[in-house]
Amino acid sequence: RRGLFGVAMAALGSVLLVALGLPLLLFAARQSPSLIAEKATDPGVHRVLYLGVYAPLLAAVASLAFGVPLAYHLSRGFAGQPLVESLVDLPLVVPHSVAGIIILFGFGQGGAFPGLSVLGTLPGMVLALTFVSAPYAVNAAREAFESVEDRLEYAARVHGASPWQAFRRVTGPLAMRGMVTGGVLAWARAVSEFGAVAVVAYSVEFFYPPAGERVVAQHAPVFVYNTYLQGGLDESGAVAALLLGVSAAIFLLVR
Amino acid sequence: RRGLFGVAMAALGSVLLVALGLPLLLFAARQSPSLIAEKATDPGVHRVLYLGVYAPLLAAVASLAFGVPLAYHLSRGFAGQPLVESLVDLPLVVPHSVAGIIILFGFGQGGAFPGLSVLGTLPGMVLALTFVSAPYAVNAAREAFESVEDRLEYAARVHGASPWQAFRRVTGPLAMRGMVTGGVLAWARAVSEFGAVAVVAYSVEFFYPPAGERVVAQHAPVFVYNTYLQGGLDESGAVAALLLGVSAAIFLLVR
Amino acid sequence: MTLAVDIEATFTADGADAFHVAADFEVDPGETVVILGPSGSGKTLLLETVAGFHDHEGTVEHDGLVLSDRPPEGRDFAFVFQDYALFPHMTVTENVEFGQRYREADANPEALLADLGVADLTDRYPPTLSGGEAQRVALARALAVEPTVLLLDEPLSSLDVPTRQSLRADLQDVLAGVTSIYVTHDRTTARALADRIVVMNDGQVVQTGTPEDVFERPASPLVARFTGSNVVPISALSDRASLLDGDRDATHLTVRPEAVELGAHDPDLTGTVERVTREDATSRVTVAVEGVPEPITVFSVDPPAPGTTVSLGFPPERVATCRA
Amino acid sequence: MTLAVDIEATFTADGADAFHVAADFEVDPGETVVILGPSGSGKTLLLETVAGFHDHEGTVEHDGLVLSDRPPEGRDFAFVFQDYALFPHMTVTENVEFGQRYREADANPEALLADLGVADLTDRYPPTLSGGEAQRVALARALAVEPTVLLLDEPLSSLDVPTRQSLRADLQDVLAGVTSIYVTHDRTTARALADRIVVMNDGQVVQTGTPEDVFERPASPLVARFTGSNVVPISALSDRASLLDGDRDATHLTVRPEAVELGAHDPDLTGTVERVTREDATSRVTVAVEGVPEPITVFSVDPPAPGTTVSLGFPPERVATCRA
Repeated sequence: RRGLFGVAMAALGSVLLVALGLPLLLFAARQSPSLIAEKATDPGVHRVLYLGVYAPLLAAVASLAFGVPLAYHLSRGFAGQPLVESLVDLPLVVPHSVAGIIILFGFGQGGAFPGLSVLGTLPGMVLALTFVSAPYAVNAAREAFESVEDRLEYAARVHGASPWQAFRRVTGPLAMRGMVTGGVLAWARAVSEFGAVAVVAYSVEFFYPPAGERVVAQHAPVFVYNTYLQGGLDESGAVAALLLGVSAAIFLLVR
Repeated sequence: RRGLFGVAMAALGSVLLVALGLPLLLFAARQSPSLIAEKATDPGVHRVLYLGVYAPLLAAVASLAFGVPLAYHLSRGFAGQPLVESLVDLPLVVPHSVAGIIILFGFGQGGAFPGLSVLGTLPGMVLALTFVSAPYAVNAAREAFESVEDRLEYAARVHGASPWQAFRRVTGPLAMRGMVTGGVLAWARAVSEFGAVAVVAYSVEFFYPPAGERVVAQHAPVFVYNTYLQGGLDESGAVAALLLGVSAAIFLLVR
Repeated sequence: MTLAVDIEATFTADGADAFHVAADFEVDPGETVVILGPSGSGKTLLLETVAGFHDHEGTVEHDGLVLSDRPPEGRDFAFVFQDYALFPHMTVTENVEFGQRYREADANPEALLADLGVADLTDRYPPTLSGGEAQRVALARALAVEPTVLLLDEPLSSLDVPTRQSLRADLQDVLAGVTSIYVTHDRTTARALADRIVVMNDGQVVQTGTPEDVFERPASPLVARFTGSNVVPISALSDRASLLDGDRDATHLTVRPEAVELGAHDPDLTGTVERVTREDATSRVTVAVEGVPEPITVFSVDPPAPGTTVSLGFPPERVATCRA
Repeated sequence: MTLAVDIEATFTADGADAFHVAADFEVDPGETVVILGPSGSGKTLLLETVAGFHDHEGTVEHDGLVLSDRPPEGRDFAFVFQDYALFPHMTVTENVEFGQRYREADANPEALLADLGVADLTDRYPPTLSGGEAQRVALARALAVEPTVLLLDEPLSSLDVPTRQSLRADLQDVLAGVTSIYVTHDRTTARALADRIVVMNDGQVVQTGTPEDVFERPASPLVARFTGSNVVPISALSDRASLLDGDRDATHLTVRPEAVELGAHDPDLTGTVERVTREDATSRVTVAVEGVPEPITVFSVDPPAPGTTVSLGFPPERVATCRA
């Protein structure tokens, strides 16, 4: 029933869908299965994929652990809230390579914690990933808390529950979906991060359980870039396809 | 009135605020004003900043032009919607360097438009930026459309307005704020993009009005990374501070 | 110029069963048809479907013209929403003039606002209006397009009691000359405004008739309960013959509370006063009677105390029968 | 065991002026105090402040114990919300048992549900309940903690008319033995449930008294209008002496519609019948009178036709006076 207007809107919208969908399709169509199979069995690639999922998971857990309490406060309002909101959202607009530079100035040599080594280390990498992904966890959790009506919390309190009990039995369970979504979003964002990691921790040494020892590898998006620079488009395409599979799997978790 | 529970939550949340705020503060504190002043007067840096604002603006305009119609349809619902939603959100989780590779496979040599040259060109850069930033425009506009009650559109229609007239006089004006926010978010996201541009268009040639001629420069985040690799942390910090100033200005536009 | 509605529509909400709405009725020129039903009976969905907001099967015809395939803007109706649905970014005057950009109508927006007692609001924005003011403006917006049929969806239900009574009185005047369909769950509003009443339940029409029909001769115990009549299973009556003439299959007898005689000399039933509630005009007395599942309601200016045993008489001419 | 409320609070919403609420009243043990006022009069904010949901000045005292500094869970109250506010992720039984985890109370949840006629809902989830069912469950949840004071915020206003009447009847029984504060804009509900009425307008208490006081002797034209009394400027009366004894500063006379004599032999006023609205028990007749801004309402079982000239008599013992 939308008539001409609807058709025009649909046509314009479709252009964007093509711009987003067509490259994905062509990318998938133009991969060489044998090259992907080769990369998929390469132990070096395994290490990269392991690190590319593991380090972002640490960042997501940190984002949730500290982001959920912050989100709860933001959803309920407090003095100075606009300032805190700005601080939380700022990493969303900081250019990714600049984020890396900021982390180095803040926590690197001469920074806040002299005992902490961030340049080229796993803690540095996780810090950089947390910096860029925490806003996603905070904002999703905050939206979830805001969608729980004040009245339900009032109802819990007036019938005897303390703030903690009201949170644990009412607000928390009702916002659980949103918190999980926030965690997965933060995870996905960290998996996709390239710039900040390329600056702070181009390659890192970490304990790799399958090998039972410490190994050196790069964050997956860095590895893809590196492969592109060294081996050309086709080889990096194969690695990119594997990484895209991992990202898509995490993405399906969100939905 | 939140008692112990509130204090505990606030304490946990503050950790995250410190993790986000402290590096920013230290970064700002540790910059050398003279170095920043030097960079601020460097014509090469001017070109970078011009490109770093201009190309993202093109990407944001494209995101809005095609994203708003799509957002309107998404807010009103249609068959096959979940598939389209997935496609729109997918760029959010595609690793940034992989996004660049995907653009090259899709629109580069052997891709969809043989006449289009994307590797190392401004159109390629804008395409890459649109790919990563369009979801922000679509999602913000969609939220804005969803916040306009169906009833208002019904009221416009039943009193004589066609779908287009109802959109122009009621839904559009009421969702205007959200559409603008979406455009600015897409802009900010494009300004911050590093990975996809580093792969598709490390440096590009473009027409630079102050010089009245075509010049070559890099996208600002790429330039920061390049400076870091070549000139070390201090020099890249000065450039990063300038770029952060631009990002922060765009960010203030959103709020 | 009659509006003939004969439609069916199915609605599915996330996670809920499909809800089916079907109705078949006519609205004569100048007539007000009230659709009366409980919350969730589908009456609002029915009205919105008539307006063209939802896809449906069947037909909506006005003056012999089939409107069912037309979009809302092609039907020449107007709509008053429960929650006003005024355009928040336009002034009151701009709201009222809205439809006149698109449809030819000579109605003077200022005169309409003046008739409805809100002439002084012209430059205000809807979010600053009280509920009663907003609904008067919404009514003016609808009347401004001079609709062939005016559709009203519970326009009084968001208002507090005095505001509701005052707007209801104005609606009686406005609707007197307008072909209209009015949706409500409030039987007093229905009786005040209806030329004909369509009673809905669970998406279906369960009775259609004049207010007199529906209130005095409800088609089922369900309609009787919803219109406030007393429902008595026939098995509870000792002397049945005097009250029941004809319908041998009838299972229930219905009688309006205002018709029941309290303290009748020759009682049809005897019971105990359960509760006395003071209302505007009189007191509502509920009487528990053995064998009658729901208490009998009667009105009394001088009500007996709770606990008193009272006799109840049913005037045969006010008694109707129905089947469950 | 008296509850003494004497509080002031200021509320600021985005972009709106600050709204100030102040009230001072007591609730005796077992008594039901109804706070009656139009939409936006601050009555809900007042009740929520008593419950401890908002910061405030002044004191809330129960049985000599100052509760004002305690959080909601430290006040031993219970609350019934307009929109039920049931926990959607818990079954009906879990909702009702909720408070008993935290507060000692012997009430049997199943017995409470049975008393309220919803014993069969125990394993259902709130989103699947009808409005009437949900509000009965919410009432059971509140009673389950055996509150010292039960607070109710317009619990009937989201329900359709028959459901509302049935729950109101049950509330009459429930509230009979419970100290409670009940907020409503509906004067019939107020009269049915109140031992005492606090009338609010614009954040302030404008009258406190028994239902008899408030309905028969409203303190101002505003209260009179809100409780449904007729308001007549004294200047409109020809013979003033017979009706006004005492108050020389009075500007208005008020009289209940049910007290006005239609067709009085020695009329106080004469007017024209404007409108006749059929209500449950009788008809509401509004009469326009020259010099009286608002039409006079009377009730009649056998109402005159609109347009008829009628005489109105005010029984002196039912007339009260007030100042604007």
